[in-house]
Amino acid sequence: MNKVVSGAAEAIRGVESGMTLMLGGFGLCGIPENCIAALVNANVNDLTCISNNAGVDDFGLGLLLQKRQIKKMISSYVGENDEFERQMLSGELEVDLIPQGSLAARCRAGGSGIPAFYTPAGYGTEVAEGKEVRYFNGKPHLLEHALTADFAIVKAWKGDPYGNLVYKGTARNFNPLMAMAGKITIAEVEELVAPGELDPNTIHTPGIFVQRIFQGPQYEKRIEQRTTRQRES
Amino acid sequence: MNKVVSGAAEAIRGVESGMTLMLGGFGLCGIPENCIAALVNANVNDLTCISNNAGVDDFGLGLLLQKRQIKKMISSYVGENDEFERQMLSGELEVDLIPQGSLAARCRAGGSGIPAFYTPAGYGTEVAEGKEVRYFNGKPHLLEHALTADFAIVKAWKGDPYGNLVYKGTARNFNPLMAMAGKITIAEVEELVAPGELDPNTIHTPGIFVQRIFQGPQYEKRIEQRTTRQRES
Amino acid sequence: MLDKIGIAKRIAQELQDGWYVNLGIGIPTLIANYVPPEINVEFQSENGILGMGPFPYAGEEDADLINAGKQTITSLPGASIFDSDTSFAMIRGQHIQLTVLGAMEVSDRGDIANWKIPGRMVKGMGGAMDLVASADNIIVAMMHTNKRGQSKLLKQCNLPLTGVRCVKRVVTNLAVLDIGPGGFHLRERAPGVSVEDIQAATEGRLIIEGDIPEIRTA
Amino acid sequence: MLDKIGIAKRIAQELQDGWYVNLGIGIPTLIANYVPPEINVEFQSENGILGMGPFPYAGEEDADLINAGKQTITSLPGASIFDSDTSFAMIRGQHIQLTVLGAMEVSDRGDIANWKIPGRMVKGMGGAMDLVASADNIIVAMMHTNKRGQSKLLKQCNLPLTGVRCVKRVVTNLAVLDIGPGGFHLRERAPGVSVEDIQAATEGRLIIEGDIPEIRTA
Repeated sequence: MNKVVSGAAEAIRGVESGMTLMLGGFGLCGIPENCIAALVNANVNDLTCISNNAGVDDFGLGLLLQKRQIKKMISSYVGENDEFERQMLSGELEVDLIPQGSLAARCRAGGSGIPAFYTPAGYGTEVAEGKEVRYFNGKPHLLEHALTADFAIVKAWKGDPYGNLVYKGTARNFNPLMAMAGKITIAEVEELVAPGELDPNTIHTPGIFVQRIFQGPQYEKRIEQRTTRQRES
Repeated sequence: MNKVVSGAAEAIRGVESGMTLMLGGFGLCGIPENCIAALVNANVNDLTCISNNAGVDDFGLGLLLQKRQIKKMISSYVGENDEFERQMLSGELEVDLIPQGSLAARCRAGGSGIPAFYTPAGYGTEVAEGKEVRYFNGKPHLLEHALTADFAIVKAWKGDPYGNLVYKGTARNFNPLMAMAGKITIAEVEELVAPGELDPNTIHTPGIFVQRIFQGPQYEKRIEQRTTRQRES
Repeated sequence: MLDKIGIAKRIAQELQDGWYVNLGIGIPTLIANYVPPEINVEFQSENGILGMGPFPYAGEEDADLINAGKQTITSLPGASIFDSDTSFAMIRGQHIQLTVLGAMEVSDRGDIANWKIPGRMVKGMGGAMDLVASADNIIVAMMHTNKRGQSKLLKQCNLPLTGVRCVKRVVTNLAVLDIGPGGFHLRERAPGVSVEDIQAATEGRLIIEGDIPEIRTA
Repeated sequence: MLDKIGIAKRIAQELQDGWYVNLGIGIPTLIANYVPPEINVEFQSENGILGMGPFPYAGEEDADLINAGKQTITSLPGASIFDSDTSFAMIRGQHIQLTVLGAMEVSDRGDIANWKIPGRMVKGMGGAMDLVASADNIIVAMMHTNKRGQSKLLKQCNLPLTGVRCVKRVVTNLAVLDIGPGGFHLRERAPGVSVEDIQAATEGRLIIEGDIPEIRTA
């Protein structure tokens, strides 16, 4: 099993205009920076992007928005991005907002062969429009369907040629769920290690879910809200 | 957060006759040996036990079967146990057999606030009797409901006073899923370590799912099928 | 009248030893600073961490360790990290004992609106709909009235809902109110605030029974 | 006629480089011994491991490392361990390229029965129902007839079903057959076995088109 590709450009081969992509990350934390850069350079547009957030104006998915490569965003929260707002208000960009927990569960379901499930989130709100309501234990729930993608693009801390992945800190977030739900899943990692170097007990994403992997040459890892405290002297 | 109790006897306090228990393990691998021993010594019966298997005659859940403490087993596979067979054929023991993947998913759903989901497993078989059938992408699926338990009893390799757990090898199996689904979850561990000793990145079961924890004084870890190969000389 | 810190301090009194708590952005975040010293609670952030600690010292920020507000944080001993689906499994599965969030409107039957203002940029609900649909124990922390002086405690929410019949308690700059049969049950009033002041600032049905003690936050 | 090892060797020829494979108990287990040396495949065991290696040397058994047959195993470099739900996520989510399992009966439309004999002790379906309901590519490895000489390739299964319309190919001691429009399509015959022998041992609809080559397992 050797799933290693030369870099982001080779990794995204086959991504075509009109396709649906999943991209891991929460805010700018744990986003696949190198693949996003490669997509910006690739001649693809009309993309549907499933991602919890939409980046900021000049980083993350904001870069694809700037180049008008995204037709539709499926997200839970899309603040922090002026260009996004402009495109949405002008009608250039479709936006489907989904409760964060439902988004996560729908990605995992998509990778798990579970076509649909019931959740209480969103009952009695706009989110419920057109959705089946069903009571369990006297409580109303909505039927939510699985999400899948032509390509899932995730970012991990360490990976091996088998595609096994380990994430670091809260950069894990949606990455392991989306890794399960891609017809083709691309993983970019900070460090590509030899087979056997990762302890089988501590692997977060088993390699079976990953088709292509590479070590990103560098990571900016931009911080959105740098908050600190004073050292007591 | 200090969830440490003195031992198995204190851990199972509150388990009453007629209750539903989940017990982790696959075969005899990863079973909560010390809690099972404590249940054998406790005056509780008419238990409904949700466990992938039912142990062997003289180990694991077989010990509870010997003492007729179990009214009903919910499992996917119950071979390897003569007393089980005798009680089942005589009608003393109710048995509900569930496809293994559905059992796992139903436990996880129970702990996740997902009351029901659709799965293809079992369509067109006895398992489908009385269940809603629904087509997704042209393929038939069954509606399966979440499982929960009054007590979930799991076994981990290491744990800390917060209830954080790490499993070893295939002794993981159903343990993390059941840990999520207990109204009260008891974890017995081979090694109880100080808070902060477990790397937050490598914890399999976050402590929030665990209410009581203790270090088992010893583990027999019986092997069901000891298979080996010859050393080439 | 309470300020935001006063509201946070009052809600901090609700905390019980051993609780897992999810704090929303804004006033709720402040509550972490006022946990009574004799109890232990753990804070969950829905982006995937339990056991959040204070902000890091300058120079020690880790881009891979943030909270749901995208702020750099630290973790405490006993912390654990998990994916977003496991995080919402904790939330939907009612493993969290207390959820505190802000709101734009709350109705007297416990509906809450806090994610969308028609005609304005919609940022999304994030995890709010999952939280309010699932949590057993939801406290709303907010100002009693909006910037135009209009009540935020209403007969019916005007804004698009985040969840229905879910809020259990509201703590504002003026009062502590429980949502129960018949509407908002006034429990406590802020120092220097009269029952009449609260009545005047509350559009929803307000139930006043017996003496209404003053909030103590000392 | 093939023996069990011959059946395993023939199925091993189906393996392709990079495939993830789930092998059932019995004949399927033997397939792992005959993987062509030029390809890499990884074996999944539904109790929670990918990258299963051979049995351990005596004295090196680890009670915490077993396969779905509860046998002690080893893991190979690149292995990963996961819980039972993630394991079946792989199976239901069709991340496994080949599933091989034994059967008591197979029907000519692809139904399979392999878990229950009425009147006998029922041990349970384990993971078999999840596997057959989900896998794209299911091969059944079995003897063509049962111990009483009765065909196991039937018009209709008599035993309680494990799954419907799911088996793609059957490899027996007598033949290789694909399940397609109209029934069992005979593809190959075992050495020394005639098409007539196969016809006689097959109760289900058998379709014979063109020359039927002999199975090669060398």
